[in-house]
Amino acid sequence: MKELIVKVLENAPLADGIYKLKFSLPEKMCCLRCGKFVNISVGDSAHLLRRPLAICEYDEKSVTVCYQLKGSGTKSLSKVRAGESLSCVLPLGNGFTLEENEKRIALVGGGVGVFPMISVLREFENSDKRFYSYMGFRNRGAVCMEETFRALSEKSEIVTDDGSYQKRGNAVSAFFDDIGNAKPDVILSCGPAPMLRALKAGLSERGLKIPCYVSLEERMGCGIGACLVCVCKKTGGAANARVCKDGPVFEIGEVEI
Amino acid sequence: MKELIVKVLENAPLADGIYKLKFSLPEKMCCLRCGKFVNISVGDSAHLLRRPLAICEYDEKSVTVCYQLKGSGTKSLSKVRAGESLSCVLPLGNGFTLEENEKRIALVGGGVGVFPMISVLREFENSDKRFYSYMGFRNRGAVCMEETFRALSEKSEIVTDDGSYQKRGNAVSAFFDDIGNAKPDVILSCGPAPMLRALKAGLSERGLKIPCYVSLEERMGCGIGACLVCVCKKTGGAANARVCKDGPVFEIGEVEI
Amino acid sequence: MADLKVNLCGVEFKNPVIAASGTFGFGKEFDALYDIGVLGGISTKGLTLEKRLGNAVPRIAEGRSVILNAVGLQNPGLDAFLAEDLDFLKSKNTVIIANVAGKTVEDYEEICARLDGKVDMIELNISCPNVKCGGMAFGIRPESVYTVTAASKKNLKKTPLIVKLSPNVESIAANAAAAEKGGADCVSLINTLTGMAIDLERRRPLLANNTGGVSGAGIKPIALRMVYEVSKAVSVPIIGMGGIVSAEDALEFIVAGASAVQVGTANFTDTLAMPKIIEGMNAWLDAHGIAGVQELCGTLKMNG
Amino acid sequence: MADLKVNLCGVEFKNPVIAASGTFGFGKEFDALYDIGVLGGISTKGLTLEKRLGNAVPRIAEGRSVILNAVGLQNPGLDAFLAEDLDFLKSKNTVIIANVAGKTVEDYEEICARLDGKVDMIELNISCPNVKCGGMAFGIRPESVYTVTAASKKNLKKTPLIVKLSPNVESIAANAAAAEKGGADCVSLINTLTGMAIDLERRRPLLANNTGGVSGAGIKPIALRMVYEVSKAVSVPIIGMGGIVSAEDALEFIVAGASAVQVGTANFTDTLAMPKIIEGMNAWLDAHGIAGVQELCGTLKMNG
Ligand SMILES: Cc1cc2nc3c(=O)[nH]c(=O)nc-3n(C[C@H](O)[C@H](O)[C@H](O)COP(=O)(O)OP(=O)(O)OC[C@H]3O[C@@H](n4cnc5c(N)ncnc54)[C@H](O)[C@@H]3O)c2cc1C
Ligand SMILES: Cc1cc2nc3c(=O)[nH]c(=O)nc-3n(C[C@H](O)[C@H](O)[C@H](O)COP(=O)(O)OP(=O)(O)OC[C@H]3O[C@@H](n4cnc5c(N)ncnc54)[C@H](O)[C@@H]3O)c2cc1C
Ligand SMILES: Cc1cc2nc3c(=O)[nH]c(=O)nc-3n(C[C@H](O)[C@H](O)[C@H](O)COP(=O)(O)O)c2cc1C
Ligand SMILES: Cc1cc2nc3c(=O)[nH]c(=O)nc-3n(C[C@H](O)[C@H](O)[C@H](O)COP(=O)(O)O)c2cc1C
Ligand code: FES
Ligand code: FES
Repeated sequence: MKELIVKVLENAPLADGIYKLKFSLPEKMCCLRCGKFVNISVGDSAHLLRRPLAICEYDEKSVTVCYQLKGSGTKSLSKVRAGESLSCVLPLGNGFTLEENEKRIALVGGGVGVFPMISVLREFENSDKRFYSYMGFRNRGAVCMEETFRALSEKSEIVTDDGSYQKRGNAVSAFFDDIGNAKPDVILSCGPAPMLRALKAGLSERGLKIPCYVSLEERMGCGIGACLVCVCKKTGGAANARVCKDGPVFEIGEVEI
Repeated sequence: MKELIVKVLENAPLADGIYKLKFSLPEKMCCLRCGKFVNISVGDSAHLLRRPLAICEYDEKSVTVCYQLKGSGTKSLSKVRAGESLSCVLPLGNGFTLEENEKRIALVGGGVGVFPMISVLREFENSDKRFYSYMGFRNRGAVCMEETFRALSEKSEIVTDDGSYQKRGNAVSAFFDDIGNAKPDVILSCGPAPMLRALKAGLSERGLKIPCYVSLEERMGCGIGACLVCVCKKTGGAANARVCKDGPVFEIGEVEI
Repeated sequence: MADLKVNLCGVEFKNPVIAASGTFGFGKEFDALYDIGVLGGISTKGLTLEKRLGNAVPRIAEGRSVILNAVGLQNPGLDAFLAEDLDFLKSKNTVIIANVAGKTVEDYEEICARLDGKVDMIELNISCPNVKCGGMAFGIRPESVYTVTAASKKNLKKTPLIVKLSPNVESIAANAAAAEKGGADCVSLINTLTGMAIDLERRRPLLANNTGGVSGAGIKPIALRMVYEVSKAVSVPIIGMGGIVSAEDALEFIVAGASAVQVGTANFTDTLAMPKIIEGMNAWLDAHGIAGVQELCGTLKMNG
Repeated sequence: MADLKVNLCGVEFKNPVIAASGTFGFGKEFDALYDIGVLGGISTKGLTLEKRLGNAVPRIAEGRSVILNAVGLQNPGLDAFLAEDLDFLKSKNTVIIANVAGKTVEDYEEICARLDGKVDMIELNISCPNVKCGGMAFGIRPESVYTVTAASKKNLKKTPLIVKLSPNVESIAANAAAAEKGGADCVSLINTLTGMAIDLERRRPLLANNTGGVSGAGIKPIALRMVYEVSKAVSVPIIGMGGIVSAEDALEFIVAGASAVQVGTANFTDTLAMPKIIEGMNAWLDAHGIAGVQELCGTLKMNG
């Protein structure tokens, strides 16, 4: 984990309100892994806080993140041009891990939660893992990375909240509808809290004991575990866990969502 | 006078610690004149104040200003790249005017004060005015626009504080040494307050009554005459004048420098 | 088009956006950039009985997303204002608020008496931190806020009184309550926070006056908290200000309890700040299907 | 290489740069980025007798060049700190300052008694605005500042006492004097200003705690003025903080009267902020031919 000055290679729209940012690494970086994230400056000194963004794709010399334009920071980030530099602390968080015996993997992603799912597919591209991907988007305009999901998944379903593209619905219902076919050994998921809550409820309603890991979002300060700004409650509420340091990936039963 | 979003055409070093910024005007601009100035944003939202910079050169479609890197604002301005936009209020201030019968003009410029002097030379390029230019710089590295001064002046002298280029000395002494030759009908000057004080003292010591106009610098807020931040004292101290609105050009006897 | 009209103490504003005292002069200069008649109102440069030359320069310094000013109430004096500046403002279709300051309670009494009925509202500046001998002292403790308010109100038969509160206090809510008790028809807040900028090379303050008033976007969270706090302490209407740059900022102040807002420093950064804020408020209200801006006033719900 | 050493109440600091409480935890995390032994000192996360889970999330919001936080003193409690965190800090060659907070005077007494002799200095947080039932109340009036300082000092036979002052007061100089009278060996200022950030769409405060502490570059001018003001009111040494980002910022606080500085929010923006500040101070002092940083302390000259 290091703070680096990175150079922007690409920073362009990918879908409605979604930008793809690719930046080069000034030096070889160890421990880059799927499900980890970066904490990046937004190119405007009035924003004191970095924005946490999931590693979507990476190689020796570069990292790609995809971000939705929401507030003033991501708006400012979208104006940064190729060739400019940003300050980035990476890689952060624990990331997703897959056991040797976990061969059939269900990926359930919603909204910006689809991007860390891409990083999992990339990492196990030539492995013996078989992925069943269920990705939910707001509408047709927001859909992105569809080809990558299809290319790297045994089976890939895209759903939209308003039904303007392929099936109407959300990623969790699409997953449960197809669970008989997917028969996953493990479930990896990322998306807004309501979606993760639906996944948790769905599993317990069906009495399913499949190991399930979720990547959470919380507002951050330091991003490296020191300031206790980004906590979530551990199940039972007797202790807190830091999303940035103890997470962002948690076993679904471990934390209150 | 208008607030415009202008596009940066050029923004590159001109001399040691001096940048030349040329920007395009989105529409035809009336009343651009030598000695006026622009109030321009610096491309970083943490700087709430615009920077006042003298119009150095202008045409129908563009304006050029030259600025010294001093504090954080000009530093931020120097990082703005061609193609980016800035917000600019222009043209501001009264500017220099020359009477019909003022044929021989002495230009006395010091430091960044040389840039408005260029605007005078440009404006009267093909006129019957004859210019005697005396320009002072910190050192050889800071010297710029020498060719323009030589090309557009009857006579042009460059002096440096440390003598590292041409004559050692300052613009005011160079001017007074040559006043017998220049025999100016009017003197136009811009530079740091100490230099303008020396000019005023020099004129009164020699009992000279030559009309002399100086362009002052003061820290500004609105830049358009409303907030009374940028005042200087009128001679006698009974009233204030606004450098941005009543100036920046004043008859040398009119204000306390 | 949403309804932006707001009525403060019987005075009708076409919209809640008012130019903050000291950043807009008496309107002439900005009128060269846009018709200032579009504004809800204008609070004039702080007026004193006698003409004042104000502090030495430099009178302004910059921080990160804030500025400091120490103009020192330079103004033409009440008579010159009445003779030379008021008519221009009257020719514009906008609410005229005379911001006034004094060194003694008697000053405030006299200036109010002489302005009564000549302007739409009077805003007492009891907190401008620049003037050594007056201003600041009144705005600190509730007792002196009460005294100067009551003395001023006594001389105001026709013109509603706004008391402008300083943030450099223990409890701005207690001061607001004291102003209300003293007869204030309205309170406006916040005036500037007191700060210092240092020239490290010369080891001297950058402002000739040493300290100055801090304003601008960086202090918005402090101003917003204070407007909310005051809205829970008084029932008179509130004019909120402090770092407002965008329509969203203005609407946040209204949600926190303000009926109208003032915009000051943002006019330096963007000369068209206020017209854009008015337009932006309209667009936001339409997009959210809200008919009138006053429906938002004080609708902030607390968490937990 | 200039001499950056500073001695506060007998405690030797290798340089005047200290990590501000609450932004640096107990040092482990930042030590993964650089050897925190380079720092002059570290002020721990605010410690309370019992373990605390702190406030609900969101605990942080952003303004322009400022942030708001409402962590609510989540900390492992005194015992866990002594058992699990102190040793790591001791393994690092840096001054250990335990920041402590309590709900009652008795809390402060007990926590000081139990920490006496175990850390290099103790910093009383009497102004952290998050905790509803304690903290904030002590830091408002001089009388309560005096009471809590005297009670704490009574139990400190070996460890020097720093009292950390709140800026949300009428006169921070009066509070500093009260702390000095109560036996404080040193004062540190400023803690956070109280502010609010609003989510306009939900019409609710962004922070779950509704209000939070404002910090970061935007509030530097206010902190700087307060350090200068306090330097004229007390003779005990001052630790200055509030918006320090660069070496120049730190040196400005020292010129204004601080003997040492703390850096908090800047660690979020730039994880290497403090090492850069230390380097920058060295370079500035060498460039200006100044042998030791303490020569600058309190050398600010007023204008006019
Ligand atoms: C571990 C992690 C990974 C993430 N990965 C992605 C990603 O790959 N793509 C993507 O589009 N978004 C991602 N997010 C969410 C992203 O961080 C926020 O959308 C972004 O910070 C919003 O910033 P803003 O400037 O648009 O919003 P503003 O409202 O201006 O932000 C104000 C503050 O709130 C924080 N904030 C606001 N919303 C969120 C949020 N949902 N989560 C965390 N912090 C927030 C900002 O970081 C900033 O500190 C991730 C969040 C976390 C915690
Ligand atoms: C009418 C006029 C014309 C000018 N023309 C030129 C020019 O052509 N080229 C050039 O290099 N400089 C010129 N200057 C000076 C230029 O405005 C300052 O050098 C510049 O504003 C410094 O900003 P900064 O960000 O570097 O300094 P900072 O210290 O970061 O500035 C802080 C604040 O002080 C103001 N400020 C600082 N120094 C000055 C100064 N000397 N005069 C006015 N404001 C100042 C800044 O504008 C800003 O508001 C002119 C000034 C005036 C008033
Ligand atoms: C240059 C300047 C001059 C000011 N003069 C006055 C004044 O004369 N009287 C007054 O009550 N407030 C004065 N103020 C304070 C503003 O009216 C306003 O209360 C404050 O700046 C906060 O609003 P803002 O952040 O939008 O600027 C002045 C502010 C500035 C920046
Ligand atoms: C996230 C966060 C947590 C903080 N926690 C504490 C605390 O526990 N105790 C305390 O006295 N101050 C606390 N503070 C205040 C800082 O120590 C410091 O006084 C303040 O932030 C101003 O300095 P800065 O602008 O450099 O951050 C905290 C600040 C932040 C940003
Ligand atoms: S953001 Fe600081 S601990 Fe997670
Ligand atoms: S800068 Fe506002 S009057 Fe000149």
